[in-house]
Amino acid sequence: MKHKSPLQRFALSIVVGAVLLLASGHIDELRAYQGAQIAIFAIAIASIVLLTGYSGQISLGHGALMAIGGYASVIAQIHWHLPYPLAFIVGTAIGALAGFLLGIAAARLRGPYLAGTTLALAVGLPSLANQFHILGGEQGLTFDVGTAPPWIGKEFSQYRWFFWVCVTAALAIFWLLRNLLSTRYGRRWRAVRSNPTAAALSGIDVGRAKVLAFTLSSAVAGLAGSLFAMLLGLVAPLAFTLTLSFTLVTGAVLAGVSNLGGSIVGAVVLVAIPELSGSIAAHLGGSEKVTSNLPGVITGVLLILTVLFAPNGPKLPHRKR
Amino acid sequence: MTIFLNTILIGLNSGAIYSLMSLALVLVWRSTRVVNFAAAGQAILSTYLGYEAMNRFHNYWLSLPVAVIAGALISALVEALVMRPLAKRTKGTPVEAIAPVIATLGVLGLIRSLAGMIWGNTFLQYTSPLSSMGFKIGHTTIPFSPQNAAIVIGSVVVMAIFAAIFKFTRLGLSLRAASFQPEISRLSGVRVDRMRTIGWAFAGAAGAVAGALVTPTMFLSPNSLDLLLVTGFVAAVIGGLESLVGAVVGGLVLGLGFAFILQYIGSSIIFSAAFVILIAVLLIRPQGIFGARSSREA
Amino acid sequence: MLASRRTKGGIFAAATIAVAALVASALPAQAETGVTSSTIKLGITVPLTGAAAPGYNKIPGAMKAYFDYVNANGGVYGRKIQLVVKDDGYSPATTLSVTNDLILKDKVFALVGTLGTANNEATTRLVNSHSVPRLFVNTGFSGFADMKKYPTTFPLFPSYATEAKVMGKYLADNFAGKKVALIYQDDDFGLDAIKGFTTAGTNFVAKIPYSAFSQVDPTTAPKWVTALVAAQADTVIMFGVTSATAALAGAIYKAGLLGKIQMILGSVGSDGTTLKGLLGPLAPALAGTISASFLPSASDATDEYITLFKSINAQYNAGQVFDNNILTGMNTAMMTVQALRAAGTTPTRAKLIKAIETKGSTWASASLSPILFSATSHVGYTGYWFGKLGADGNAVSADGPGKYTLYSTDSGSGPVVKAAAARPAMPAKGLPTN
Amino acid sequence: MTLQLSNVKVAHGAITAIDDLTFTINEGELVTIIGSNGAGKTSLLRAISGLLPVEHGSMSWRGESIVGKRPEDLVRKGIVHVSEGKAVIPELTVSENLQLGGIWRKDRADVASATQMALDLFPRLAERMSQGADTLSGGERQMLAIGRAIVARPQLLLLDEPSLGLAPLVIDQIFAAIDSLRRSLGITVVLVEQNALSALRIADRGIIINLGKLVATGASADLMNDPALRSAYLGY
Repeated sequence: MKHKSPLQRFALSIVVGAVLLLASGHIDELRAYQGAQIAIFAIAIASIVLLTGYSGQISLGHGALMAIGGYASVIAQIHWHLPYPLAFIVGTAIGALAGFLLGIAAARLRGPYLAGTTLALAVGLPSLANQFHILGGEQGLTFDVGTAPPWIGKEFSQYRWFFWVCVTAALAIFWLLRNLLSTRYGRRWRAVRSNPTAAALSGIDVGRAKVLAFTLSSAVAGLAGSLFAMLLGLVAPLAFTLTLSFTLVTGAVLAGVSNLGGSIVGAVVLVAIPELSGSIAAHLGGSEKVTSNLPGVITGVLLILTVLFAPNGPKLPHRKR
Repeated sequence: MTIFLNTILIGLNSGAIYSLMSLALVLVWRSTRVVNFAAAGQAILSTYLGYEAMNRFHNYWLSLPVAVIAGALISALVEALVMRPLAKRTKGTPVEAIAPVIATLGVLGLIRSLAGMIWGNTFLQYTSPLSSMGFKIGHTTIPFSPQNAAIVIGSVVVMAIFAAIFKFTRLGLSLRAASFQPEISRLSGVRVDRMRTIGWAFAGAAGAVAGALVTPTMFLSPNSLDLLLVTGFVAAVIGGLESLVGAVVGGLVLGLGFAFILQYIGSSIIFSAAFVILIAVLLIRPQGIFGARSSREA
Repeated sequence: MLASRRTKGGIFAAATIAVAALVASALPAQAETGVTSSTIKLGITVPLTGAAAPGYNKIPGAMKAYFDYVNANGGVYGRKIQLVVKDDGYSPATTLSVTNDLILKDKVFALVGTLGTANNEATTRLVNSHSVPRLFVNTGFSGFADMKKYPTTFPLFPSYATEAKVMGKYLADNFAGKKVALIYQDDDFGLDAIKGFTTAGTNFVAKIPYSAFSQVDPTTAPKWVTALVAAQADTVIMFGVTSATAALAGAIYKAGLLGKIQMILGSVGSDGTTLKGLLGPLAPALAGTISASFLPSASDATDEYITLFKSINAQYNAGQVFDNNILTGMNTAMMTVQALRAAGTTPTRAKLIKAIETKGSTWASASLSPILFSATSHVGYTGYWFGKLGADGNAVSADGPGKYTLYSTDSGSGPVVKAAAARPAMPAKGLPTN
Repeated sequence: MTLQLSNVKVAHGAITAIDDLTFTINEGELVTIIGSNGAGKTSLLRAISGLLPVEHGSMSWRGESIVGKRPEDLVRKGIVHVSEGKAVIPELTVSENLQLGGIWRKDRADVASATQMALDLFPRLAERMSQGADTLSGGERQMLAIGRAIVARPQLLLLDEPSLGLAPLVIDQIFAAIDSLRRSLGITVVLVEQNALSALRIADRGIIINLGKLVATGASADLMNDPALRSAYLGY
């Protein structure tokens, strides 16, 4: 993929998009929902790959950044009466702003200190919703984007429409990120990741590069949060827990961390693992204590085995390490 | 004034527990440069085993060593079976720093689910013979009971034992050397792999003490130590991750900080407060209060 | 804005129902989703794992036990009830995922007893668009009674606001002149309650909010006590979950204030068995605590429902200790069986909803409160009785076993009425014949 | 005939660091290994001490194969490696660094006497025992690194560039210490150096390698007097 021009990549995105969207007519609602879920996870994982894989910063708080994007979109719709595509853009922009502020603090921190700070953010931020009435408290705020527009066809189910929206957004984001990473910004981030001292010596403003990476990553996470809110139909503190942040980092590692294309694989795995462990558990059976905890056991084991045996994510073609 | 003193006592008590969990995380960080999210899982499993021991022996004090030994063994097993092979596989790759974190999350989920499978997702009572009634000073009862005293004394004893081991024994020197400079240590004859496992075992023991001491003041469920993991980690980061003293100070800062915020501002902002305390400390000292002078990469 | 959105949602919902009804009536021969000649399939989402699971995870087992009992006695018009249980870990995203499975893959006829406010909120769009009946949701959020937004949803339990309003009247009757403090969870649960207390005109010497996450932090409860002492409160209302309630009881006891500060518990955190288990050796801390309930005391041996449910529990749910959670589950299941019967021998989703609206208020239920279901209201119970807990955690009515004084009201601003509780007699052997 | 390497190959990933190297070092000899930057000297020492795996060939010490052995085990057989770059642990005190050298040894009395020997050899360390190693100067750190090796009672001492980055006066001190050490203890020393002349002056023999291959070996005097080698490898 390295050698393609932006235009070629654009054409590729269009083709992939067309195939996927045509395919959506042939899959059932459940798969359409999962497809939308995968697209959202892929965007969210890409935001972590951008941060961790390209600029070397670790975040355990991307769930909170998604919450910021999600809440911003919903508030834009409810209070500013914006149509939802604009609400998504607001979510992305507010995500970027939050990322910029966090990035300024984060640029000074390394490794585990940043991990700890973002972890505290992931735990602390969603509980703020209970503090401010405008955020709707524990039951959250509903986000209604309505059904598919009439011009697109009559028998267009809700989930199929979400699938379209999410896949389109994912393709656009991947196209943008790919192009961005092949510019000098991408090269700078890679330089900062592999050797911050050398990068600084060669005239790169390391702090600025890191803040920019954090801003961009948060913008993408904000968009993912907006789409997540659309899929759930609401934003609520319980929807953006620490578990979500952990899930995203897990997806990023399954994706290989420095591999943008791997994000999609990571997203598929994230959606597949609960389903897989659920069906294995259903087959094994047992007492209620056992069956309710079996999926957790299987997920844990799968996660450990995956990290042990494929720690660098999937082996994708076209990639040199 | 009474309220002020009470708040300090409450903060001291929770600070002691945070410190122990923070210590468990710092010990692992020092020995293998891994943030061990499985610490809460290991502690919960050792606490359940302590609970089993108490049901068998009908004696809390006999169940404590069982929990501690179990905690040490569980932690050593996690290191030897998962973390060591993983470290060898990821050495020099981009996921070197973050893959172990994911592995520990996997272990956390696995252990919690196993505990739910064995003991059920219910609240169990792991009780201590010590009274939970607050001490009486004159006519007022202070919010500090013999069990709270056991928590604080237990934490202090554990810290003192670890400090003595690290400072005065050859094992302690080997552990420190192995964590600072593994290669030089190996060339000096230190079995670094073994030191890593021992470091994890010590951490497991510290976590087990935390679990076994705090659980009698609340209840036991597969998730009952989750929150402690977060506070322990925040405390460890505040303290600087490297230093045992830092772990204790971080725990106390957070414990007292929470107590005063709860008392004077209100509880609903407590987790946002953790973030604010952390940011405030790190903005002044990005490597934590007792962080290493020469910063090391994660 | 909110109003216009609701209207729009209402029109949409009404249209959906109309279409659903049309489709249902146009295809009478076609069996309804989730119903075969021999089975009716229902679904529930509930946290079976995770921090929120303890206690709630006993509910589906209790429901299954009651359904098994009914199935063993002929089922519903010959059809056996199957309950598909899904664990959502209390995460709304997971609730939606597994509810997708329930509705689109398992193709359940209806959802029953789904738990959690945000969790039910997250599946609302799906439930509405497929017109899936959602019976007896397990949350006290008052919003779910809004028939326009939630046309197929039936809350059974009283809302937190109703509970607080009723409690306000109880306080005015029995604790006039006392210094009352309130501890509440600072989310919809507590805020709904504050609304209710405001309606009732209750004054507090202190209002102490706590974060839903902080209840297991050992720092929290002792701090409440210092705040209560500082405010010189002699009575404290606790609107929190069971673990927080236990922590408060323990802290009051430890501070030597038992008998000096009277605790009054909301229904959510008042399950005596769970509290006793949580408190362990501190269980004496519960003695004298007043609790509000809409179901009879789980320990009331004179109550015919309790006696029956206990025997069903022993036979079909072996090993589970009978408590409020089991009682709740069985009561919900019994209501469900009556709803299914009322939907007739060829049940459809539309018929089921209609049946609850038209006949639901007459059904037998363990609750001492009347049921207010009607074509214009989806509100279920609205009444409470107040009892005192013993050190064994069992609530006892002040009027003696089997006798309860009920404080009941409507879901709005109507007055609270105090009267001796009366409810329909239990059908023979607890098998509905409606 | 104590340290014997035959056809040894060592690789760093795809890059071959040592290629088909064969030589023998006798008991009690001080041999210096000379070569330009990147010749593979450090890799050679790391392979002998067990830090780097050997891809091919055999290595033995006193007749016993040391291929695939771990450094911590080889230390117990008397092979002690002072790695490149003032190998001390800055976070520990001087005393703790010295202690570390004998940490695996059971004979505590001998550890004490070996420590005393190290302190006699480097009296400046004795003055700084309770200081952190991070407070030492470069030369002192190198002394401490060698001192730690002495406490381990080496039979085969592997020294990697002990003169690197030090002032000429300090270098002389270090080399004098090495010379006196092997004379008093009779141990075998392999000294890797870029500072070829100083090394050859105290060495019995020199081995010159380039790009991982053996170029020449011979008595120090012979090597120093070979004009071709002098200009190509010894740099004077």
